[in-house]
Amino acid sequence: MRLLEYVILLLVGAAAPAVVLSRDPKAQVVTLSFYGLLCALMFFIFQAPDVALSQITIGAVMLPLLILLALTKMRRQNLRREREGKK
Amino acid sequence: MILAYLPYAIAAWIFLWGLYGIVTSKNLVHQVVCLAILQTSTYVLLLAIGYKVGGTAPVFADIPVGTVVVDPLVQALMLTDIVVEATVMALLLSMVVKANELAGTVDPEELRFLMG
Amino acid sequence: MSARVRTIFFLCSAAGLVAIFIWGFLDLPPLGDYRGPYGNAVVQIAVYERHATDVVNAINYDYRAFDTLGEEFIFFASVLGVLLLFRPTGTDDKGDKHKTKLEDALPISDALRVSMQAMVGTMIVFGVYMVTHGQLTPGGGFQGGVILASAPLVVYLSGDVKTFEAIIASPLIKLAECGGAAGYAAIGTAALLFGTHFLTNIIPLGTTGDLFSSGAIAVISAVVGLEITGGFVLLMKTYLREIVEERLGESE
Amino acid sequence: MITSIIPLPIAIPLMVAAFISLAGNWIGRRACDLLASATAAVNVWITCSILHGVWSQPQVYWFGNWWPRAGGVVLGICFVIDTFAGMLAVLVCVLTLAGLIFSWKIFEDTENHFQPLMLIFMAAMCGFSYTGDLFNLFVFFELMSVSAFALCGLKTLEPAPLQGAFNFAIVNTVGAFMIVGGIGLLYARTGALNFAQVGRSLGTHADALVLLAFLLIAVGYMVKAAIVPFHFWLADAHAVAPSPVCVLFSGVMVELGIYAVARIYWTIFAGALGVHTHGLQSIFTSMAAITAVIGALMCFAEHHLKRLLAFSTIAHSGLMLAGVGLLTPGALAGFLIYVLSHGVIKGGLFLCAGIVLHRFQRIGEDHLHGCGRGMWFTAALFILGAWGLAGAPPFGTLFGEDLISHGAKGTHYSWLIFIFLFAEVLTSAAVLRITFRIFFGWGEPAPSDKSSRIEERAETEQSHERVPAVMFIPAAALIVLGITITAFPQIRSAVKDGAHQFTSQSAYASAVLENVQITLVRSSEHEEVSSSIIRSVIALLLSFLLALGTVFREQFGRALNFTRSLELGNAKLRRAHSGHPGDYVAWLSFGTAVVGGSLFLLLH
Repeated sequence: MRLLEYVILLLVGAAAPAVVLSRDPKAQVVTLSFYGLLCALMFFIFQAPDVALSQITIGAVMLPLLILLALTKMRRQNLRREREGKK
Repeated sequence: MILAYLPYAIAAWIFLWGLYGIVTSKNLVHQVVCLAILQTSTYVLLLAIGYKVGGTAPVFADIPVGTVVVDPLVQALMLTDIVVEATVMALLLSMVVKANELAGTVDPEELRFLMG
Repeated sequence: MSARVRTIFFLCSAAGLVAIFIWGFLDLPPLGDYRGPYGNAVVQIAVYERHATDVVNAINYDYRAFDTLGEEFIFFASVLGVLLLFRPTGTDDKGDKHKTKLEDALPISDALRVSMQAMVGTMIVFGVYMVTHGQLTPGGGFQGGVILASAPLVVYLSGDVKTFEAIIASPLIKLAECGGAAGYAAIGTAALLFGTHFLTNIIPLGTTGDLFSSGAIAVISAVVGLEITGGFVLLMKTYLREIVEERLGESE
Repeated sequence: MITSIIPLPIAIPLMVAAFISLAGNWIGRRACDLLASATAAVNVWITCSILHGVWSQPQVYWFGNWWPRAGGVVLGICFVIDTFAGMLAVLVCVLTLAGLIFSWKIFEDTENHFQPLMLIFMAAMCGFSYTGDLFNLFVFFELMSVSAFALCGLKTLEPAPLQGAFNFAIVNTVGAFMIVGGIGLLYARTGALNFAQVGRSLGTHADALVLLAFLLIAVGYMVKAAIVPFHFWLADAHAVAPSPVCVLFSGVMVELGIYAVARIYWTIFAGALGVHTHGLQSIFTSMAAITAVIGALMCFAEHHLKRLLAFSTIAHSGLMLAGVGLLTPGALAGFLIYVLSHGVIKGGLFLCAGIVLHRFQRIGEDHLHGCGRGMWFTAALFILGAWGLAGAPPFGTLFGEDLISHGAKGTHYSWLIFIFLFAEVLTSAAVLRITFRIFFGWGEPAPSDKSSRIEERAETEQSHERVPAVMFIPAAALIVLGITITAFPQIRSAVKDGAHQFTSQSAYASAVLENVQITLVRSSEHEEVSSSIIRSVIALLLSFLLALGTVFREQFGRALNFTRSLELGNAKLRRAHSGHPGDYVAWLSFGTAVVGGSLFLLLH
């Protein structure tokens, strides 16, 4: 049991730099979502089911979704700007 | 025994990586995500502080009162923290989107409207 | 500062921070050695005093309910902020084009559509379960609210745009958000009318383990669920609306 | 006083905010304005009655009726209201009321989101002043921050406000996470969140963990307080936020950051760090001095009206940090008096800047040269404001600064007095300079300046011929309040008594945990301000001379060339304020490392 705690801590510790270092926001959404799941798993292992549920809904789903929506929106803005620039 | 300090070291580690990400970021969206990473360091810290060896989750639906459980307070604090995170991120992202609409860039190097 | 100078500057400061952190953290109790009186006291008495089996929610919605009031308004203020930032500027034409474009946007297979629609039902049941069972099992207004709020999104993804539009255009969403937020503050104030302190649990506590137990905890969990559901749907609506407008602009 | 009114300053604005947000479109803009202003007015009244109730006896209010258990274990959250907290809450409500009334004539397109955010902001700041719980303080801090971020990015037609709001949000959120970390560390040690309980169980033993917790929490709140080098966000946020919002930012939000440091120190850490008073004093006063000097230099170098006022706030926040950092009751009393009078004066000045913006659609000193001829009343307000910033009679700032200087002399930090003089002369001269150029049209136009071209899209559609009364009256009322404060010596004596009780950790703890009545120590200090009056008159004279010298430097030739370099500022210093959030966070980590390093070196 204790081994599991250390393993998940190390995994979270290893995943954090991975998210930070994925410089492309689109790739980052994927790593962030994965990181969110890892965090939720960590909360489960450390006996915090309430927090884990919040983390799954927020950290692994809502936040990446919001980022995706924001990115889509920005891509469209840029496309439109380019087209207007050409006119 | 040094392993017992691992969670604190991980918390500091994540904190510094988050700061590093914010400082070196070339994209505001990336910066916001790094802020989210920075925040998870506080989760790790709080989680480790409230943990008890052999404790179970502080829900007495199936277990009798008096069983050894982990500290519920830090979990309540973390719940608040998660809500705060989600809301601040939503607000920051909308600022980024709006800035992109008006300035056409999300690179902080190019967003230089406020200087001196 | 140039990017390189900034990184070096930061790394030097970070070295200092590392030293300070190591120094300070060595005085922490080792993992698993929680001593403090708060947690030990509250797990002994919360079930007796509050008739709630989930002590985390007993803290969140009763002992420290005032914090959660603040937290709900942080969420409320943030949704207001997003609405403010994305408020329509100038004139924009909305109308029937809207719907067709939404439908064009998502060509997906029928099998996926049906399975997604089935998922919506499950999500709603699960969300409502969570909102109403916060005092008993893990979960509560916040977690349930987020799940409920993602149900309309699944409706949208399943291609049932009419239903989605009906949901997000409904004034009930705004009502749920504002009513939930104001309701929380009103529950607190109601206690004042009964001559006791703000946010005191004045509702009968019921039997431990029952659905209608632990008094105000269940009620607060429900209003929080309302607010969170409404707030997140509003957030998504705001984001999606602009995407649709962008798309319209593109086709013209 | 009936104790049940204590939660109302938080509950009522929150409920009204939710109502306006829901029904705003049905009841219309005017009704929303009236409702919001009426709520703020009601809040002024309630906070005044609370202040009246705690005048002689601090009140403790337990939410959810959760009184402390036997053995001093606290499960609930409490408000502990003393004269300090009570007065700050009144200031919050007065400034919000002024801001809301001022905003009647502007923001035609905000879809009624503006008023609810202002009300939430007000409720958050009231709760922040009143609370007696570590995590609750953080919750109100975040509530305050989130509504402030949203209000800051209100003008969404141009990119600068969004960048300012983004920088503000990033830096402050990093600070907030440091606070959570610090709270976690304290909780690990003491297993409590209540100020009194945490302070009592920390006892008198300070090890590295306590120091680290103090460092993280203090730095987190100092970010809000805009202490150098955590101050970068402030100028950006103020330059772009709407004027009525700036009133709250500068008038009270920044000061609440310093108040939180003081509160945390005196209720939690005073016992543990008490033996290291000298080390702490030198750290705090050096930060205060650096903040005051850099703020003043940058203030004089700015030509964007609101940015100029923002840097003046940074300079004065250094002065206020000195009041707290000298760690004596006398200086602490000076801090509060200074906050109260500075808050209304600075608020009034920001409203005046808003009036200028409303009239001319421009905010850069170089564009506005001579534009304001004939606006004598607004010019008079500017001059009075500068007068107040110099700490000259009859403004309340005189008494605040006198007490702080007195404390500095008593603790062998007399050199601080010259720093104060420097900061006051420069900030006051900067305000006088813009008055002379804009309203009198004296001298040459100001050198054109890149930062003054931050194109302020006006808060209204087109420029106006007249200043509406709802804009002028709040501005004038605030400045006049800065004078009226001095007419009530009771306020000053209450603050002095309150400061003695504020700094007594054991009295606070037994009041909260054992419900023991605190007996106020009547301080017998006599007011002896004549030396300060002389100094403040000198400061005022110097600032007039400096302002005149800057404006008329062409006529006087080479002797006044130094004013040009003062006015242009130090290029390196100005470039450091780069508007890049990465830079700001790098400075934040640098500052934390330096403050932390000196804490550990001096205290171990």
